[in-house]
Amino acid sequence: MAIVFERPKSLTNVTTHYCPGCTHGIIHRLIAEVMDELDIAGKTIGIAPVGCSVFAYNYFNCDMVQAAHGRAPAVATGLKRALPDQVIFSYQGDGDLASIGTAEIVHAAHRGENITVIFVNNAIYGMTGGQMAPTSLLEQKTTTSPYGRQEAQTGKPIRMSEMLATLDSTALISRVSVHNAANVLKAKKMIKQAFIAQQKGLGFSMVEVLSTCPTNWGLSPIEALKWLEGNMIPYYPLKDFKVPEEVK
Amino acid sequence: MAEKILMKGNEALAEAAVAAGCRYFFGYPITPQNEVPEYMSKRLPELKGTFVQAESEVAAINMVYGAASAGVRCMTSSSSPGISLKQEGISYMVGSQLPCVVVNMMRGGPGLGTIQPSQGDYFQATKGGGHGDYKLLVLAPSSIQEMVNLTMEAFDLAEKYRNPVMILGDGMLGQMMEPVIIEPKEPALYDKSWATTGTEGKRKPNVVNSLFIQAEECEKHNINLQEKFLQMEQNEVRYETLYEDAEYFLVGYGTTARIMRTVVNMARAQGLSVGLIRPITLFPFPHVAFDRVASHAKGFLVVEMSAGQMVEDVRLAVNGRQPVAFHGRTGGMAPEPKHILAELIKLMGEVK
Amino acid sequence: MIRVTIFEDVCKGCGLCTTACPKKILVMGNHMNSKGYHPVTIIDQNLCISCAMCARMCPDCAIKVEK
Amino acid sequence: MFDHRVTVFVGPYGSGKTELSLNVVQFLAPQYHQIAIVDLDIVKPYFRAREFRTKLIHRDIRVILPQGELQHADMPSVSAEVFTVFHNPDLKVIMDVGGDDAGAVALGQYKAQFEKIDHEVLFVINTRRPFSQTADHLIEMKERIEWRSRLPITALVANTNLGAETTKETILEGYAVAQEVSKRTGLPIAFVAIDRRLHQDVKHIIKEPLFLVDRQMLPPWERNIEE
Repeated sequence: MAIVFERPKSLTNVTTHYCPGCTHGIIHRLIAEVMDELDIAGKTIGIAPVGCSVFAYNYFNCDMVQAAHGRAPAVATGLKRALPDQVIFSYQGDGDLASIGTAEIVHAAHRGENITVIFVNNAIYGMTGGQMAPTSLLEQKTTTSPYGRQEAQTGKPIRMSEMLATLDSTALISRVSVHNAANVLKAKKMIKQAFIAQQKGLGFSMVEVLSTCPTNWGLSPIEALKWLEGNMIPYYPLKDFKVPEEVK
Repeated sequence: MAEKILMKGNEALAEAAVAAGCRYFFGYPITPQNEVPEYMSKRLPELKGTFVQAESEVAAINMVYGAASAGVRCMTSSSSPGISLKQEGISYMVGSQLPCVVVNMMRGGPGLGTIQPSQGDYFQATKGGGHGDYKLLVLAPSSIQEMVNLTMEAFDLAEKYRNPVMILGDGMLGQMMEPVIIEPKEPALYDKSWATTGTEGKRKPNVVNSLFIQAEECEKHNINLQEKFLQMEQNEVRYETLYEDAEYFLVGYGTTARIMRTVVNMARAQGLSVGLIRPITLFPFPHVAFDRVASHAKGFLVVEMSAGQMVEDVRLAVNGRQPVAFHGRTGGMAPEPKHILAELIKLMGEVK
Repeated sequence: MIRVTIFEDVCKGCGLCTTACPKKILVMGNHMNSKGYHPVTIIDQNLCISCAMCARMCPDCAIKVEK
Repeated sequence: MFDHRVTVFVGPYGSGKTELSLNVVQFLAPQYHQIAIVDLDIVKPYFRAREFRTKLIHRDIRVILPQGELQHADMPSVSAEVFTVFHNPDLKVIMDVGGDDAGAVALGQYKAQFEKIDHEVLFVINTRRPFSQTADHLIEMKERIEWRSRLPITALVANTNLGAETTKETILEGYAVAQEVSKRTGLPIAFVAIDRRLHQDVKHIIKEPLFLVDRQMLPPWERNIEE
């Protein structure tokens, strides 16, 4: 018997705190699989954000640094400048990256920092209990948009990948999703290319991963996958905005 | 650079950091400390170090957090409004037990204030500054040579206690020029096994973190931190006393202490029994300096470029044994010797 | 032949794997695991084609696939 | 010395341009009916010529600096009044420019005006300053300043000092480097600036003209003793 699939070594043998069906778990595993395949766990330092994935430092089998809310790209900058030969990635949610940490992400991208950012967009604040995120969709009900998100009050959802792709200094920007197995495979491929881009010194890479939040969306895990596909993807198209030839 | 050269305080401080082995600087421009990042932007590339002009003070301190996680000697500098923005990151660094040096060349406040020198950030520097129960080791030089020496020492102290150390200067110290000697020295070696440099497959992963899920664990962590602060109080108190046998003492730090030396000379020339107590560490505060003169002192006059901040610590140190008077200027104004002398004579009149 | 191993105590019973299985041989069990979830079960190992799609959709690495 | 209508002091940051400008303008004031000092320092926030405004005005020296509150502001503000100095042929002018090429850039806007008037641009050298210790460093800075200011430097000023700790040796050592810069660039040394207290020690050794300086840029505690 040959093993087709088992737990990657770069994940610790710990059950995550994520709710059943939360796709954070899939995204964690994809990063770990890539670390295994590139054999870089020993030279990788990950940065955990504030948000649902704050405990990411318990789940990856590599050195981890926990950062203040939104500041992961600045922390990554300090780490990468001090350890240019190591692999540095930050793992950030939409509140962290697209709200409180917009300055840090935009300027890390604008400096072309040679780091990899995994941006998990599930259109809501999970950790604090389902408040509106800048990426929440119009009419989406959250605990701080109880009547549904209204454009007149809060504008339209922010598309970070599109924004960052306009910066000349970014090397790789892509939006992927994990709502079905085929897309999970595509997401992994892109995460791998982002890490390779960093190893080749090509500069700033970010993979935006559309993800679910069954609990705060008030949906079953399977309904949540369908909601992502039917509502998020039309607004957040899956696209390789920039992928350097060297990593394809 | 072992010969004497004429340097601005800010430049001397930057070169001292380099001489102490600092190769990573992250900052953001703000007057009156711009010479620090400017100097570093010239100097660090010569040494294959890194200078990054961050997008904000918030980002700069978090870059320091990242570099410090890697175990390297790193620093950021700013002036009052910028230091307010760094408080979040400083609190995280204390919580995660990361060493670094933070420089504050104070200017007049509150708000945007003025670009002239001030000492209005004493509370912020010595009582924590950000959220949570913590202290920074705070060093307050009063000459450029002393700023050089204390900056070099600050890097060792930061690593010794795995805690940020603050150099608290002011615009005057940053901008004035004095001849200095800067002798590079090998950094003392402290344990860095906690650093996140990549496991290289040789050890269990390290985690730099200030989050605790259990209140019991967080309290235990706090007890450990308090133990460190207590050790600082036991080991690191520094101060200077002039004329310890005097009856009256001027008390001040930094630029103000410099001005008060002039006043002490003026007063003694008039036959008055006046000395000076100059705290060099603001945390830990040198209570012992006041205990040592308690048996014969008749009064203290605290002078600050603030509305009265360190005076509270002096009152705690004196503990009601003698009267403590205060004279302060704010908003970027410096106290003048003649006014200080007048206040001193007034205090003497009230005591007798 | 055992192609799919489900680590029942790791499973949170979310059911995402059931949507991925082309042979529809994964179903939610009626019993409870040590965490209080109803773990997924496989109804017929012989129908499994070892495509591992189930494992790729599992957020908790609760599935091992062999062939 | 100072026989051009406009004397401009440029040089590395902290080389002593403001101290020299203040001393020179006060030294020349009795000889001129109309004299002005222009504070063009956009670089440093403290110890600028503008802080001596009252004292200078008292000696009938026109002080041209940013207007009103702006003179204390944290911004690179230059006065529109600067243009007027170019159009008054009877006005003797000393210009204090900010340090390095970053400060000299403020001169660039007056290129057309400078071309029409009699002026000298003096490069101030203090070899006891960082990044100024060797002829190589100084020549590189001279070229950068000329490029950014769009004005050729016409002569050197040897101003090596350690503030209150200056000795005869300090002066002579800096003088030697200034001579090397002079030799390599072909620029003459306009004068050697020395602390008045050291005049007797060096006056027989240096062949160039000497200009005696009384330190005025003092921190508050030293200023107050004298006043």
